Parts: sequence; C-alpha cells; structure tokens
Amino acid sequence: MQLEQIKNIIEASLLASQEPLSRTALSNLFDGQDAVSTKQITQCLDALKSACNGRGIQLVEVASGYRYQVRTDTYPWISRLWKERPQRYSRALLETLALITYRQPITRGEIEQVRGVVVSTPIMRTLEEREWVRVVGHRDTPGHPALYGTTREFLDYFNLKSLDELPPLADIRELTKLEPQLLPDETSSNPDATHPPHPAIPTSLNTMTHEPPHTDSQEQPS
Amino acid sequence: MQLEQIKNIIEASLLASQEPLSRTALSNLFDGQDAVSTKQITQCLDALKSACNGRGIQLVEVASGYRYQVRTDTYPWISRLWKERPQRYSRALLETLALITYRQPITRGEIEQVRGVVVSTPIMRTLEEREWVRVVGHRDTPGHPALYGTTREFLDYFNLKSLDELPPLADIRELTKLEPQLLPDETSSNPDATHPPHPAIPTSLNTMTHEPPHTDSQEQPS
Amino acid sequence: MSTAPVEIGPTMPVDIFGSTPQQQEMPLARVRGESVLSIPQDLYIPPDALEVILEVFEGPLDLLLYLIRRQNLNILDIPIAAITQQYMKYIEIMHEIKLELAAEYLVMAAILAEIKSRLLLPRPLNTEVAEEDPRAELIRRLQEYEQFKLAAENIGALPRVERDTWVTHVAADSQKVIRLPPAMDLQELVLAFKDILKKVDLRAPHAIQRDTLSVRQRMGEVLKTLEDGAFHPFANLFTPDEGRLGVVVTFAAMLELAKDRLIEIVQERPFSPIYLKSSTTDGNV
Repeated sequence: MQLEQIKNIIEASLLASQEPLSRTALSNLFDGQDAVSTKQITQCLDALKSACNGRGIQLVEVASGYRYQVRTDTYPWISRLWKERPQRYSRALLETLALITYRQPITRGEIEQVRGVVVSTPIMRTLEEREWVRVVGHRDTPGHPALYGTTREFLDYFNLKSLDELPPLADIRELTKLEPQLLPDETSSNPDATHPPHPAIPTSLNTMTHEPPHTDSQEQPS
Repeated sequence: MQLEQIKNIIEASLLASQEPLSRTALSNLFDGQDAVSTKQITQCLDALKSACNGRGIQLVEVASGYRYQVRTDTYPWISRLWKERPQRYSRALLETLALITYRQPITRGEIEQVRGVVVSTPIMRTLEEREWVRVVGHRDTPGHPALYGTTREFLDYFNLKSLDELPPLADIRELTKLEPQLLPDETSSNPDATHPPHPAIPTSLNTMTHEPPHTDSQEQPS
Repeated sequence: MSTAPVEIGPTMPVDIFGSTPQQQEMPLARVRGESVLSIPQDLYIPPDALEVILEVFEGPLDLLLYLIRRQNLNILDIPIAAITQQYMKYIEIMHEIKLELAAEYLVMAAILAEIKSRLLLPRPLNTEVAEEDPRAELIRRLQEYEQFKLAAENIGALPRVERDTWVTHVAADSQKVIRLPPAMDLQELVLAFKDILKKVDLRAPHAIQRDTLSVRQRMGEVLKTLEDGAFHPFANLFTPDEGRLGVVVTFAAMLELAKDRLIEIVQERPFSPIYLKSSTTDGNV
C-alpha cells in the first residue's frame, strides 16, 4: 500500500474516532496483505502532525494514543458552537427571588403561600447555584423549615451596596410601570409636594435601566 | 481577519462539531469586529473542499449544513475501529420509509394500503427514534390519524441535501417492461402463459438464508 | 405445453430460492402435516430458516410480485389461475409449518380466488367494451407496490452514516456546553415583585398604620359590590382616584374578608387575572 494511502486512512481514522487511537489500534486497521510497518505508521503520524502547522487543529499524543484536537488559540471561536443562548428566567423564578429579596428571611412554604403555587425545586436550586440565595437559618416551627435570604453576590450582581438601596415596598406599590417621570431630573431633592416622595426609586431605577449591571457580555473572544 | 485564519477556524469548527454546520452557524462564529462576509465563507468552504482531494475525508453539504465525513472508499478501513456492525434496516422499514419519503405527508393507514400489510409499531418507533420521520400534522378525517413526514436528520443521515436529490420514483411503464431484461436467455422470456412452470418452493432454503434478497447488502470489509 | 421449470441463472440475485433441477423433483407441495418436520433436516435448513420465508416476503403483494417476476411474466397479463395456484401453495406451506400467517395473506388468497372465478365466467358479448379486466385493481396495486419496493432499495443503497461513512469528531478542550446563566436586571426583579403585590398583600405594617379610612368600612363596601354573587375582576374593585392609601385600604379590606371567608379570591392559574366573589351570597343565587 502506498504511504500516501496509509496516511489518508490514518488521518480519517483519527478524525472519525471519538477516542484517541494507539499505534496498535492504528496498525490493526491494516492487516493481512495490507499490513504496514511501525515505521510507516510513524512516518504517517509525523507527516500528519506537520500538516497541521498553521491550522486550527493539531495532532497530539495523549496517554491513550493520538488524537486530533482543536488548538487552544482557536478554541475561543469553536466554543461558540456549544454555547447555549442564555434564556430568560421564568416568571416563577423572578417572583420567588423577589419574595426572598423583600421578605427575607422567608421559608419556602411562605413563598408558596404568597404565590399560591408550589415553588419548584429547580428554581430554588438555580437561585442557590447562582449564589444569589442561601439558607440563612431555620424557622422554629414544626419541621424547622429553612429560611432563605439573599447573598453578597446578589447585591454585587445588581450593583447594590445594601438591600436598602432596593426600591422600597411602598413605592413599588405605586408603580404602574417604570415611567419616564421616574428619571433623574425629577430628583428626590426636589420632590413635588403633591406626590409622595420616592426617595430611592429615581436614582436606582435609573441605574437599573441604563446600566444593566453585568449582563454576560464578556464571553466573546476579542 | 485573514482569510487563512477564517478558513482555519471554519475547518476546526466543522471537524469538531457533532452536527453539520449551516452557513449561518459558521457566520455566527465570527461577529463584532471579526465579522466575515458570505463571500469569504464560500471561499473558505471551497478551499477546504479542494483541500480534501485525495484524502480520506471529504467536506460535504447535507440538509442541515456542511460536515466532514469519511470518504466511502476509505470507510472500509475506518469501520474496523468499531466492533459493532452498523444497524441493518429491514425491508419493511425501508419500504415504510420510502412511502413516507415519497408520499409525505402520509398516514399509517395509507402506508398499509400500498404495502398490503400492517405497519408494525416497532418500525414506526424506530423511524421516530432515529428522528428520520415525525408527525407533521393530522388528517382531518375520522380518528384524525397522524400524518408523517421526513426530517432533516433523515436527509443528513442519507447524505442528501434535499428530497430532490432522491432518485425519482420509477415510472410504472418502466416497471412493467422490467422483466424481459431479467433473464439472460431469450427463450425463457416467452413462457407458456396457461401452464406456467411451478416455481420451486423453498427447496433451497439455505441459499435463501445466505442471500437474503436485498436488505443492506453492503457489508463491512472482512 | 411446457412443464419444464424456468431456469433462472444462479447469478440472478432476484431468484432467492435459487432452484436447481434435482431439487425440483421434490415438490414441496406434497409436504404436509408431519412430513414437514423432516424437510428441514434433509435440506439442512437452519433452525430459523422457516421464519426467513416470511421475512423474505413483505406481505402478499410482495409474494405475488415474486411469483410473477420469477417466472418472467408480464405484470399486465398475470395468468391468474396459475399464480393463484402457486400463491395458495405458499400459503399452505406457511400454514403447515405454523408460521404466524398474517391475515393479509388470506385476504389476498380470497381476492385471487374471486378474480379467478370472474375470469372463468363467460363474458357477455354485447358488453365487451365496458367490461373491466377483473385483474385491473390487483395489477395497479402490484405496480404501485413495486414502485415503492424499488424506492426502498434506492434509499437502502444511499451512502449512509454509520455504514458507508462516518462523521468526524475532533476533540475540543472542553466540549461541554457552556451554559450561560440568563442575565437579569433589577428592573425585572422589581416588576416581578410589583406583580406579587398586585396578587397578594404582604401585609406591610407601615401601609396599614397610616390608614385614615376605616378598613371595616371598606370591607362593607367591597361586600356590597360583590353582592350580586358574580365574579368581579380584582382590579375593578380599586378606585385609583383615592390614591395610594385608598388602594391599600381596599386591599387590606379584601384580605380581611378573605380571612373571614366572606369572599373568595380566585385565580385560574398563575398570572391569570384574579377574581373576587362573595361567599355569603353564594347559596342564595
């Protein structure tokens, strides 16, 4: 068999295989009258290795054999293939988080009471995995249910120094939507007397709208 | 970005991706300041295609996009990597698949009418599990039977870009004229119609088992 | 009249039963009852060979097609009598060797018998033009079936993944999906909370402390509105003109009423509109 053909078969095998292939495995591709020598295999592997120069993949030897892999410097582009587009959080998650935020410490049962529906375990897990919420204690009632509260990471994520910076309850009640009148020029320093003052809202909402605190924008390779 | 680099990234992506990649998916690898034009993508794909000449792999376009795959003539060696033989598909399954392919959307009942036998549930399940066919709707007749159609995965699996690439259904006229060529010898093409010879009923069952009429006849290399 | 077997070359893959002259001396048609059991040994039939017969034929149409094609007969001019005879023979054997015979095979036997009998009937001379060949429908079905049989072969011959080719898999550093958590901004969170407040009161103490309007009085007004026993949209019970306190008081009143089970608060599913209804008038309506 021509060396060129051997090389082509080895290349295709390595590209097709999910696992690295050892020299033995490569030899076994050729048997009977096709049998190839170790030297031929080495020659082919060397040729294939150099053929990768300047490409996005490379042929490397790892513990269990040879494999093609994406070069580290190409990986940033390739990794976009596997990235899942971030989806929005569900309404249920938002409401659960909102309740934990404003009513902390709160038990799951209490959240369920307010929302009228069961709080799903995946939601709690997501909130905990994101480290926005954690168990801060247990209520001294039968069953000793866990009490949840928000975390430092939660405050960091939303660019808050403390929970006090959240729009207060009373003002939220008033909100019909986040309207332009809540924007900065109508500052708290000069509140209209006929309207109840919204001390925290204008500033914080402004921050919120214009500077959505970190969305996940850093993932792109430059 | 240099065309060479774009090409390298595209090559690595196609090699690493489990699924074929569409032109859009390829474009999406590059965005922001890296953005590439459709023309550049085409140029790269063409270059990569020619780069496969004489190698054991090739860059092909199937229904859902581009992918690298092992050349059919190289596959016999590659297939030695796998202990398991590829799954064979029964004639019943292929006939069912053919009916769904050429007559889609089609109900199970309609398939049965043509084939003259009941379509077995395992066959439909296999076709659906392999994602070759799926329910595309329901016929507005009593019982609202499901209508089946083929999928992109079906086209991908069978190396097709679109249904148009399938060989057209044989012309019925052609079919009726088929038989004269079946026999090598002219004399037998004129049998006595009133007393046709009795065919030997399975006298040679052993032949039969060794040569099942035509399921997947292409075997792996020994 | 020839009774000689049609020889089909051994190279013809179509002839799955690859007959040879000697073997034809032994007519399997005579094989019945117990004698069937001996056949497999004589012919070195593998244990599952008999099942193969059925697998070989994808139904009655396929079997018929086989009988026709193997004898090089024109599909448009099937000798029904002979074909029927042969078909029945296969059926018989399948039956004898207790192959589970699909009902369709028997149906086809009946169809063949019917066509045969119709062909035997003398045709009235005057209607010869209008009379349709009784075989027409069968021929049409055979042709259609053969069409798809060929189409299936074509599909089967297409180069396919796993059998004729393989898709490449090149390792990438970490091929697991990078699952980015969705982004969220505070505004969303606040709005979510506002929605909760709309649904249920959180009994914020400061809201009630300052009430200048009597919650009790408002409870009565709400009950009056609900007097008709119908469901009222939650939102309609508020009078925005009263301002914030008025709204809070109304809400507090509703909660008190609910606590006393004087009203029902209904929501069909999460986030759907909330309705209120008087419980007391329920029985009267």
